[in-house]
This record gives sequence, C-alpha cells and structure tokens, in this order.
Amino acid sequence: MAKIVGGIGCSHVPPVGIASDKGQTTDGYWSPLFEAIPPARKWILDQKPDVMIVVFNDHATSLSFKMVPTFAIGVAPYYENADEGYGPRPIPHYEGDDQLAWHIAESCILDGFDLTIVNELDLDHGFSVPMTVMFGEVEKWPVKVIPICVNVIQYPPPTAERCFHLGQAIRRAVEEYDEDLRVMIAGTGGMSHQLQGERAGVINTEFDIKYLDNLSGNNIENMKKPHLEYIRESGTEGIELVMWQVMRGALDERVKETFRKYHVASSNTAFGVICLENDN
Amino acid sequence: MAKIVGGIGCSHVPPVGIASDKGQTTDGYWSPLFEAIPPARKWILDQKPDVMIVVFNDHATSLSFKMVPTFAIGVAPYYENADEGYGPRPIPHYEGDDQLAWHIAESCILDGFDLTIVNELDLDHGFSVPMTVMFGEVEKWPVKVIPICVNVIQYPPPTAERCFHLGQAIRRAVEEYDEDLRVMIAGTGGMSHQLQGERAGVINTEFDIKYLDNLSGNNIENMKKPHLEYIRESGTEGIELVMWQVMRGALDERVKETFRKYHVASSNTAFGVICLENDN
Amino acid sequence: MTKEEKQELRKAFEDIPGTRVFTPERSRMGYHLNIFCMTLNKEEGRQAFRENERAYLDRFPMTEEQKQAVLNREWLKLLDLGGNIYYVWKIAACDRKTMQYIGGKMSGITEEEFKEMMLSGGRSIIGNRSKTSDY
Amino acid sequence: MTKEEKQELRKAFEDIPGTRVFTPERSRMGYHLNIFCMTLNKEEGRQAFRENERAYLDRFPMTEEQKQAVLNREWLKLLDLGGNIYYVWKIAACDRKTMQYIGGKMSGITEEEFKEMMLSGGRSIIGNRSKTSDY
Ligand SMILES: [Fe+3]
Ligand SMILES: [Fe+3]
Repeated sequence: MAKIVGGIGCSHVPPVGIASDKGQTTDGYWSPLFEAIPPARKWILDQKPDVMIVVFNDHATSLSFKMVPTFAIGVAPYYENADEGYGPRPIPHYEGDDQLAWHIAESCILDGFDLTIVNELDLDHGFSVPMTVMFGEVEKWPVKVIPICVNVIQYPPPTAERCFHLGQAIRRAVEEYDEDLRVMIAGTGGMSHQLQGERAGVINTEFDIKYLDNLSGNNIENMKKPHLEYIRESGTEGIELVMWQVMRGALDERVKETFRKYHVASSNTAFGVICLENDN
Repeated sequence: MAKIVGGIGCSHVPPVGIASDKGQTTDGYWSPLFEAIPPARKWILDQKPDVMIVVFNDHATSLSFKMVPTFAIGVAPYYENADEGYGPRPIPHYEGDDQLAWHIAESCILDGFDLTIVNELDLDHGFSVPMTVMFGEVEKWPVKVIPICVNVIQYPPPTAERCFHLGQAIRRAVEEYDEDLRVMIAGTGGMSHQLQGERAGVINTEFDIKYLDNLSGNNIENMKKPHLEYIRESGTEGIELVMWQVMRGALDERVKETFRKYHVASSNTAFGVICLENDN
Repeated sequence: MTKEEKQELRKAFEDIPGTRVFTPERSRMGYHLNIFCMTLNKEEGRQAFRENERAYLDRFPMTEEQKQAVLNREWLKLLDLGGNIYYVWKIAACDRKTMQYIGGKMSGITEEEFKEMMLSGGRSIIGNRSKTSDY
Repeated sequence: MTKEEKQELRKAFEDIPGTRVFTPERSRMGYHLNIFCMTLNKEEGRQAFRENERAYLDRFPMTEEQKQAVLNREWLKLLDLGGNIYYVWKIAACDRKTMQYIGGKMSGITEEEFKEMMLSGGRSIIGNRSKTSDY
C-alpha cells in the first residue's frame, strides 16, 4: 500500500532557480539560502520517496485566463520544463507517475472534488524551483512527480480550508493505492510577498513565522484564515500559502517539524522551507 | 434580486439541430418531435427569462483530453457556435451575461465548488440544440446565456449528487445577485443512449420515464443513483442525465411539471424534454 | 466511496455487455490516438489525412496497432485500443458516415438495420444489462 | 459565505493600501490586455511587438487607454485598467527589466532603492494594512 511519508512547504521564487542554474549558489546574495538547505535535502532522501506530489501554481506560462482551473491534476507520463521567455531551465524533464495520478484524480472526483484532469502541461518555476530546492542539481530526478496546479492568480482562489480538504482526499486516495509506494507532498509558493502596486515589496515576518509555527502547532488557524487576511497580512501573492494547506491536509493531525529555513529576502519575496513528518 | 424561474431538461441530439436548420421539422421523421414542442416554448417565454444557464457537455469540439474540467463556467460576453466539421450552425451567436456568470463563479468557488473559469468557448450541439428546442428559429436569442460545461466523457464524471449540490450553490448565487433578473436553467443531454460498442443503440424507456417522474416526485432516487446504474440502465451516454441534476438542484424541493415530451428515437437516442416550475 | 466500493464498481463496469466505459486505463492507452482524431476537427487535418492516411498517422506517437485499426476502420478495435467514441467518431465523420453506420458496424448489423432497430424502440435493455445474468 | 460577508470582503480589499486584488471586475476589464501580454511568452510575439509596438497592439481588441498605458509603460495604470501583474510583467520582461524594477516604478522608488529595501527586510507591514487605520 502507498503512503504519505512527509510534507514540505517551499517558496518558489524564480531567481532561486536561476542562481542554481548559473552556479551562483555560493555567492554572497544566495549563499545564506543555499548553505542552509542540505539538511532538508538529506531528510527528504532519507524518507526514500518514490513519488513527489507538487502543489504549485502556473504563472501565466502554460495556462492563461482563457481557462482557469481551480484545481488541476497532471496525469501525464512526463513533463517538460516550460520556456518562460529565456528558454527552458537546463534541468532534467520530469517523469510523471501517471497511474497514481489517475488514481488520485478518480478518487478525488468521486469524493466531490471537481478537479480538472490535465494530460499536457509544461511546468514553470512554480514547479521547478521547489524541485531544485528539494533535490539540488541532478542528472535525473530521484522521484516521479504528480503536479497539482492551483489557481491563485484570479480571485477567488480556493479557500485555505478547501485546499486542506483536498489534501485529505489526496491522502485517502494514496492510502488506497495498491502499489507499495512512498509518497511525499510539497506545497509551494509564498511566503509573504506582493509584486504589484504601491505596496510592492511588503514582507510580514511575524505572519510568516506564525504560519510556519502553526503548521506543526495550531494549523486550524492557518486553515480557517480567510483570503482577506492572507492578502492583507502577507501581500497579494502571499495568498499562495493556501497551497501549503493541501500539503498539510495530506499529513497526520499531529506532525513534527524536522527542518526549517526562513530567509528575507529572495528577490521580492520572503523565502521559507519547512519539512514535516507524521507524528501519530 | 435575481431568481430562478424554472428549469428545463432537454436532450441535445445533433440531428435535431440539423433538422431545424434544414427546415425538415415537418417531415415524417422529425414531425412528432417538433410538433410537440410549441407548448414548451410558450411556457418558457411566459416565464419571461432574462438569462438561461445551460448545463451541457462539450463533445471533443472545443475541449479535448489535453484538459478536462469537471465543471467549467463560461464568463464571456459572447459565444460563437462551434464548427463541428461541417461549418458552424447557421443560427445566431450568443450573448453571455458575463457579470452574473462571474458572480456565480465567485460564489460557487468560495462555497467549495472547484469550477474552471472559461473566457473563450465555442459552443457545440450540446449547447445549441437545447437552445433551438427551447426557442426555435430566431433572429436573435431572447435571453443572455451562461454555459456550464460538465465532463461526462472521461470517467469519472461528477456524481449526480455532486451535480445536484452544484445546482443548489448556483441558486444561492443567483438569489444573492442584486440585479432584478429572471433566470432559467436547463440541464441537457440524455436520455438513454449508447453510441459505442456491441450494445450501441440501447434504449431503456422504463428507466427514462422513471427519471422524468422522479424529477417532480422522488428526485432523491435520481440524485443518489451511482454512475454504474446510469450506465448499465441507460447506456454509456445516458450518463449525461447527471447534468439534469444541476438543473434540479437549482429548483425548489417541490416542483410542478408543466410540460413533458418523450420520444424514441431521435437518431441513436431517446429524446426527452421536460419543464419544471417551483412549487413551494 | 471506499476502496472496495471503487473496485467493485470497476468490476461491474466490465460486466456490462458490449460496453467499454472510458476509464483512466483506456484514456492512458488511447491518448495519442484520441489526439490524432481531434485534429480531424479541422479541414487541414481532414485533407492531410485523406491525401495520405499512413503518412498523416505517422505524425502521431500512436502504436502500430492503433494505426492499423484506423487504416482498417476497425471500430471496436479502436475502442479496445483506448479510442473514445466521440473522438473515434471523427474518423467516421471524415469518411462522411453517420453515427448509425458505426453503430451498426460495432454491433454487426447494417446501417439500415440499425436505423430500423432505433425506429422500433431501440435495442432492448432486457438481456443487455449484465454478461453474467440476463435480467 | 453569506452575501453580506462577500460584500464586506470586497470593501475590505479596497481598504488595503497600494493593492489591487485581481477581482472578476478587473479580470473582465483587462481580458484582452492580458491576452496581449500572454503573446509575449513567445519569441514571435516579442519580436513583432518590439518592431512596431503600436501596430502589434492594434491586433488586439484593447481600449485605446490600455494601448497608451502599454506604450508609455505606465505600470500602475495598467493594473488599474485590468492588467494582472503576472501578465503585465511580461511587458517588463520583454524590455529586459527585473521584477524589482517594476516594483520600484510602481512604488515610486528606483530599482536600487527597491533592492535595498528588500535586503533590509522588505516594506514594513506596519501602516500598510489599511487605508483607514495605521496598525
Ligand atoms: Fe507563485
Ligand atoms: Fe452529449
């Protein structure tokens, strides 16, 4: 039987991918971040994951306002890196676990989650940057992937609570899957940032730290928080933190934090990485 | 305040549109159907609808397996008729009520329905045939439209129960809308038919009549019926009847049947039209 | 829905005679076949296909078996190889055939016979619900 | 969520200073502007735009005001006219500007100043939560 063996929260700031691709991980600006990450990578590999479910959002790359799915699940056998205007990132493409993805899609739809099933999707930095953070520079990714793409660009995104419930449904699906797989799940995006308007650059460290604390503490506070509060407190793009709730919903009620790095700022964003393991 | 002033169930067999477009409504094959329809059209116009929400499915026309939304809502200000291989139907294009559509989208997503928001969608016979049945040959449609597109082609479609609940959420949204609009809703597709396989052409009149009776009687039976039973009893394409449950969910618990026509067969399909008005 | 219920469901689908529910398994198998069919929506696609069917098919990463089934218009086989009826239908439409023609082909009767069957009430559901019992 | 709660929510969004939540109203207003921006994802689009900005813009059913705001790179105005930041950003990327450059432009400081602000912890949330109170 498949099971969820851990969850990761991880920002997906584009320049982090660029810094990795250009070998700038040890220069002054990026070193505090990249130097902190190895224990997270070790913890992840120690869990021996076979599959990584990555909850992310597309940034007007492969999707557009022509069609905006609230939740989309990729069921393809492989995925390319998207060209976001300066060529695709020079990192491996991704092998999808299409069979498990279909199983999750079927199970969640029958459970009342109105997923959009996607067979072709080039993946942008929202997906690839967390993969780099989690696995570093590799010849081949050590896991198969399942992308779950969430609308956080067009108001209204799904609520944090709905995201949490989707996470629970994903977990049920995984645990009903017959193959003996070790599955991890990553919620990406955030932490506080606002790209737009006169308030661009707003960072709310207190809010972010509380959000991180709550993941292994009183997550109900994160889950019940309305969009308004995410946006007011952590910026219009801080709303991406609802995607971490999908990850959180897929874990036990009690979890243990095994890694955390919080860093201000990466480009326009507060950068956070957290690792959680089930503790029930 | 806007309100729902009636619901229609209506099959969407392509040749019915063709017969109308070619002026064959009085020939022997089609006359039983077209001769029966005028009272339905009169009843519809008597309700003075401003907007028609049409719940339908796309048939590999504007959508493909590349991306399969479980529920998609059109929020565009207008829609073209799709070219399904022999040119678009020679009937007017559709004006969308984009403002109400956005309101419904927002309200339903916040209520936990994971809709896909669609800004561009050419509409195929799934949409246009019910419009012809409901309004006949017109210079200009007498209503604005809102298309709601449901996946019934890729297993699993949403359950009948989920469809019903979406109907309830649509009704809540409509009733919270400030403009004084009279809104109708049509569930389309069905009734029993199977296009594929050695069992092609299967028709289950008893099942269809029971389904029609249940709409104003014990609809819980329709709503709780699993996919398996729809498919076994009414054919693989009979599953389209789940879309009628969206319509039914948007009406009162008690409804009155004001029109019914059931006809076997139109092309490969049992054809049904029913009109329902609120009775609470 | 529990795991057991879902598995029961799948078995029950396979118990319906002459029917292929378009499950995820079929969808995975037939993806490129169906995407090929979708290109026949457009006049360019239809023309290119008609000019040289084999060459056109070779543009798509379909299996050889799928290509042969398209070339030979083996309708049931196309379904067995993951074709979805709404997609496979586009090949028939390109051939200017009707849905009743392929309905007949798939059930082993002529188009005329199929039409007559529909006019006289369609194929009876009795005996067509289950492979293992004939209610 | 009740109607009143939803309306309260909209009012509260407008109370956040220097912020335009990308609501349905903005989306409807900016649809063609955003679709234009999306075409800059592709090299053909970028080249055609660079060669003759005005002529390229005229291919899209945008308002004259939107076109002028693109030509003049009026970033805040683009947002006010329904531009979404991820889409509008593509114009900046085509100009080979950074997100920190437009962050600065939109908040009235230079790119250098914006970078320094971020390095020293970002723009403070204090005083930036509400137009009507300064907590
Ligand atoms: Fe993002
Ligand atoms: Fe249909």
